[in-house]
Amino acid sequence: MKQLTFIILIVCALLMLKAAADLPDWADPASPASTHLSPDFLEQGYVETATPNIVTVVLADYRSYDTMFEAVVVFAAALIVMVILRHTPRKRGKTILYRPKREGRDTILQGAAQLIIPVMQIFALYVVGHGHYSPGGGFQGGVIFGASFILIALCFNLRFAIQRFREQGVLVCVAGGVLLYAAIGAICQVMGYNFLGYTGLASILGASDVMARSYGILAVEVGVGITVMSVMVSLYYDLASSGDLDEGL
Amino acid sequence: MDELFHYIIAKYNYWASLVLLFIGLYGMIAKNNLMKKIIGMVIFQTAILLFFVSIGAKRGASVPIIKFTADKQPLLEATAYANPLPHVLILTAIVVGVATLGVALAILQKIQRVHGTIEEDEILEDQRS
Amino acid sequence: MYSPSFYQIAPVIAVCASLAAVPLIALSGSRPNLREFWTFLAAGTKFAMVFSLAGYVLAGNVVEVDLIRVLPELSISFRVDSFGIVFALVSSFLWIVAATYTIGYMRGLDEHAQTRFFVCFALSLCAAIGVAFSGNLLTMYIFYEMLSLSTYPLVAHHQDLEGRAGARKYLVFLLGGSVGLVLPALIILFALAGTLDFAYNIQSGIVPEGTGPTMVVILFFAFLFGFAKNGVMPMHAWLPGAMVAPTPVSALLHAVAVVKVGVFCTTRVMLYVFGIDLMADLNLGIITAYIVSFTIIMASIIALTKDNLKARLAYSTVSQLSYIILGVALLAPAAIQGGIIHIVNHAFAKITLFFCAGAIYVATHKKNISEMGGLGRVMPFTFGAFAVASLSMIGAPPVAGFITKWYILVGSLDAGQMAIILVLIASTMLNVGYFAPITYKAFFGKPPAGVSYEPGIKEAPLIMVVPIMVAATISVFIGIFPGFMMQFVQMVIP
Amino acid sequence: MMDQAPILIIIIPLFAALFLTLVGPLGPRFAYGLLITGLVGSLGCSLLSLGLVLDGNQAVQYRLGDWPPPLGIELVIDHLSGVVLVLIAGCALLTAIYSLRTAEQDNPDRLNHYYALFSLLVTGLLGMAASGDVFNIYVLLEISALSSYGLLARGQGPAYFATFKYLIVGTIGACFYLLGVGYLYIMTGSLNIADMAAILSQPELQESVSVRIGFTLIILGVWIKMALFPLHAWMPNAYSKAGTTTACLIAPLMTKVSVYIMLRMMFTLFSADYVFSAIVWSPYVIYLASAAAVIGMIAALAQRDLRKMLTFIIVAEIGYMTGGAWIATASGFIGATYHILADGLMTLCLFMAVGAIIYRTGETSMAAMRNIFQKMPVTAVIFVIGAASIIGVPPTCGFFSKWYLIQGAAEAEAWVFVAALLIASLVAAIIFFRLLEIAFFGDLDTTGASGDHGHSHQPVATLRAEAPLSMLIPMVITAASVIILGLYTKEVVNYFISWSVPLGI
Repeated sequence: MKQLTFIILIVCALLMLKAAADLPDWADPASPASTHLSPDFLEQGYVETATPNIVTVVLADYRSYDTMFEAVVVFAAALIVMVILRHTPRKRGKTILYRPKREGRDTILQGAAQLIIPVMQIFALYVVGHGHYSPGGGFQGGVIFGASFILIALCFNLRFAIQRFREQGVLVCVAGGVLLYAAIGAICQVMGYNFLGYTGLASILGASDVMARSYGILAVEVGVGITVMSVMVSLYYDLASSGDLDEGL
Repeated sequence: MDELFHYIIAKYNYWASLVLLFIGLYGMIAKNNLMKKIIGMVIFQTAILLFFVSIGAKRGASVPIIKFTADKQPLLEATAYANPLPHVLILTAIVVGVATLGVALAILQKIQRVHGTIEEDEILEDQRS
Repeated sequence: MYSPSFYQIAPVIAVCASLAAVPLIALSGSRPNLREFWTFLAAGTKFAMVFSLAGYVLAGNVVEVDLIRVLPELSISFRVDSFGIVFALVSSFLWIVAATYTIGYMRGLDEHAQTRFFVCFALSLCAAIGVAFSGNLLTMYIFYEMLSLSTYPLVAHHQDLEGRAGARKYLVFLLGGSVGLVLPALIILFALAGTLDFAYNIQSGIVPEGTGPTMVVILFFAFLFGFAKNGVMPMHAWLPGAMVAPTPVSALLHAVAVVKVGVFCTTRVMLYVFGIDLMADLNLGIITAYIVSFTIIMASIIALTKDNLKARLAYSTVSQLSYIILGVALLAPAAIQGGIIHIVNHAFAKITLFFCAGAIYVATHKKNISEMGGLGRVMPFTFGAFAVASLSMIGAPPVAGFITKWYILVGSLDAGQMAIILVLIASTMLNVGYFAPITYKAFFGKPPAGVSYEPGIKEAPLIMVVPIMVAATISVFIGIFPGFMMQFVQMVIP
Repeated sequence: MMDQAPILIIIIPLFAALFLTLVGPLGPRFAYGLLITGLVGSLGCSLLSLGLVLDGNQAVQYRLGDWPPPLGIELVIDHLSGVVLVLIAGCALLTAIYSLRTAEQDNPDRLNHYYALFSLLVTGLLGMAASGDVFNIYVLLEISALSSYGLLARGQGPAYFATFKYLIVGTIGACFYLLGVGYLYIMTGSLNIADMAAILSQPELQESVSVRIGFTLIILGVWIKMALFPLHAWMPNAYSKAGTTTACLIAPLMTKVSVYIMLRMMFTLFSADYVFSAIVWSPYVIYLASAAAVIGMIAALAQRDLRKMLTFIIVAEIGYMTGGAWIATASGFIGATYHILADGLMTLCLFMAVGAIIYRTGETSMAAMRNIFQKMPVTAVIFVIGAASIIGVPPTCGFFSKWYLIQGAAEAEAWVFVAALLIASLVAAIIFFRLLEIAFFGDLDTTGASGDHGHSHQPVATLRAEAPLSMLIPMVITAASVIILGLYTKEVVNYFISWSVPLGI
């Protein structure tokens, strides 16, 4: 069976590789992908949104509908993991220990963490905010922020981390980020534009259409950041403790 | 010979990602250990990400962040920047991959709890009994 | 005479009367008398409607009603013409007779699930009239399927192993035929012709000119064997299997609804879809005639070997049904008339025979012919009627069956088919062979050894004997005065 | 406000899902009400959009973020997608109403999270049907897939392993789709369906091997997602172990939406001309579809578990639709499209009826059907209607879809497919009559097989235990719509489906 699979896959691979002759060369400036839509993005993007990072522009404005669902995907993942792992009633006294219980403090580890974590969190905020001008944005910043909580859990223990950021709070953040995103879209609708048409924010913010788009991008990036951050935390909580939210990795 | 050379060198991005793709697919189909299946899945997804992201490359272009000339005027020339669209798509696909991975791991933990193993044949045996 | 708008609505009422009675019957399950009242009300309404339509049709009119257009080019529609009215008259009249008898039978045996029984009975009559009045093949097909499904619980009525096996066989043959053969033929015909409405005369048909002969032949045989209710061998096997049902069901199946619907559909398709001209061109008629001749002879021979009265009657049905198709397949005007009038003749005669079998069973719990010696002296009315009906089957004057034989004989002479005449003679001999001994033994024979009738045995209840006598009398009446039914039949021939 | 209706179809259930996550403390009834409200809103908006489409008799486009289509994402609602949207929203609403008892039974805790996933799944399906962008379809495909993993994993013990397999296979399917989109993007540089279709019609791309590979990968991915034989192995296990509500929601809708995506890809993104002339393997799909229809039905015949049987029937029905789409005639296309609607309704009808029976009897095998006519007469009648539609008994909608499919196959002279359809119908008849026999008469040993005259057995005294009203109402509506759809076939075909019959077939 394994051999059969192997042979079939080899054959498929060879077929597809043979067909690769038809594809444009790597980094060919004349390829359709580089000539059809991307010039429009690159040439109009800055003019229309006052945001130099075109990836951010495409992500959070031209294709922001996709990005909203991206946030929904991570939201769904957190929800599903919670639903799968958390729904069994906890069995008392059967806490699985994944590592030996330690007495006392890991001074070096925890001291270092105490130093690093604030820096990480500030850097995460910077990455979210500076996504307009440099690589970065809600996803990247959110992941870094989430990582800071995971670091707490790793260096202290899971209980300690949960005390800092309770499950209910995580859940509110998970849904709240997406809600922020979708709400901005809906506000644009209320203002008479289409869903996620950030121009609709112009009259609220008292800014020009172009700047309104820029602010709109920032707002949804913040929403994405909140969701991604809390989803990272939530996934870690559930997976590390197998859903017990008690003692974990 | 020259043509073949061109075929391999100029399109190496497709070669690389397709080889990875099929390695991942093989892992997903043929491996007995469910964790290895998940690893195969991740390789498989990553291969597709590579495939996509390689489309964005453009000779002589830099990252798609608008540069400014000395007099603070934006440099709006499409040939100067790489294609931003694949980056955006890949960001989405990465997120989807992470979400799938998370769910898969959660289910795997449950399987381990219910069946006491994550080897496929042992689980099937467990189900039969 | 009523206004034309009445005649637009009458076919719908005729079809739906029994359908409307279904919830009423179902709801009054706990009060048998009320339940039976609904049955009679529906039956009376139905017959009244059909009868009033009969007069209208006799005046040369054809009623057409478009009910609902389900597909862009196809609708569910009714058309009441002389051919349909013959069948509708018979089945709606016999429902009244059968309902009376059924009440006696069911109460006499204290059967279970009587409400379900009457509900399905009503449904199947709705379907039968629907088939008679349908204006195109789609409508006919829908009602045909409805009949198959609504009679299924009737066949499986006893719910024992035998009953279920019979019902299963019944469904497999009927659904297999209709879904497996008729439905694709229907759709292919629709793809070819663009319509499924029946032609207005029996000459032309609706198959478009230029259709390949192979296709026509395939379609024709798909219809002939697909309408498995017509009992043409080898699709007849369900019929003896369905014998396990209670006798009123057998009577309904064999005389009124099911097999007649099968035969009616077959002949309708032969005459109004393919048309005489096309069938004659491709020699389809004569091929069919030989196929059904084989059925006639084979079924009669099998009937000879059966001791169970109902089984013998079942094979007799298989044989008699093929007479109808034989008549039509000969394509000569006289034979077609003979075939169609046999729908009526056979209905009355066969229902009498089954009623008699039921009456015997209710009175004595006897099923086998060998146990019935001397029983005629105890039950003279029942066996008298039985004798009359078997004369009709045999085709002896003055009973109705004679009319059929006469017309088909004339028709086969017209068509120049000497072989068919031989078939008719042989089949008549066989008919005598399996019917005469029953009557003879009943009146002049002695009870077989080891069987003694309990002293209490007497004639079946009055509510059963009256329908038997009515049906037998009508059989004789049609034999002496064939004019009433024949005038409809003659209208079929242009 | 009218022009916002297309997006509201998708956004309303999304908001419902988000709020549902947070309303745990307010109790299950509140969550139930919120879900129903969201789905009613969604259904209303989809009806409104369908009205807009019918008004202008042309597709309604909705630009997200006000960006013009090839740059931004657009929603396109035409006659076909409008009807599919109404079907999805309607079925989801009926299932939601139905779920009052069963969802609580299956999810004693965290009901609101369950409902949130429910709502997310519906969002994904609606979004897929309305989207006019290939990549957006992928994202929504993943949303619906992820939420279905979550919902399915809430079944009993073995559900985890079945769900895991489904996850692996589903990911392969989605990734194939994504890879195919990648190929097409390389060759066209666009992601908008209409724009890509225009570019793909250029002669040099019609010849391109890469475009063919892209098409093949997309179709392969969709086939895996919709469980076309022989890629169906994941489905029966995953669906049959799910909770009642989950099965009612996922089984009728997921596969149908995948079929819809297949039609979209074949005829909107590419063209009938391209699919049937440039793709070398397209003539063989008929055989695959025929095999799916026959083997699916026969496998269903072999099952003793009611829901497993139904899922194998779905495998067969997928064969019908695939065959209808690939026989390259207008009637076949109409049949396949009409069957999306018909099959959605009739499988929903059956799953609901079976769910109610399981809810009352606690059994999942065929034995649960014993004496159902006495115990749950209404449910039994609804089951019969659904079964009749699967068999193809007129005037249920199943008959008319089969009618069109056979007509299309006869026109294309695809006799193998005609035979497969007929055999499948006959096998379906056997399946259901075997069940109805048990339902009508009970098992032999319970009624006493002795005696040859029926009067000796009295029916076993069975308590009447009809399904609760919250289950009965949606079931009755579904069963009624199975028949109404059948009776109004002409209208459905004329007003909705005939508009989307692709050119060139």
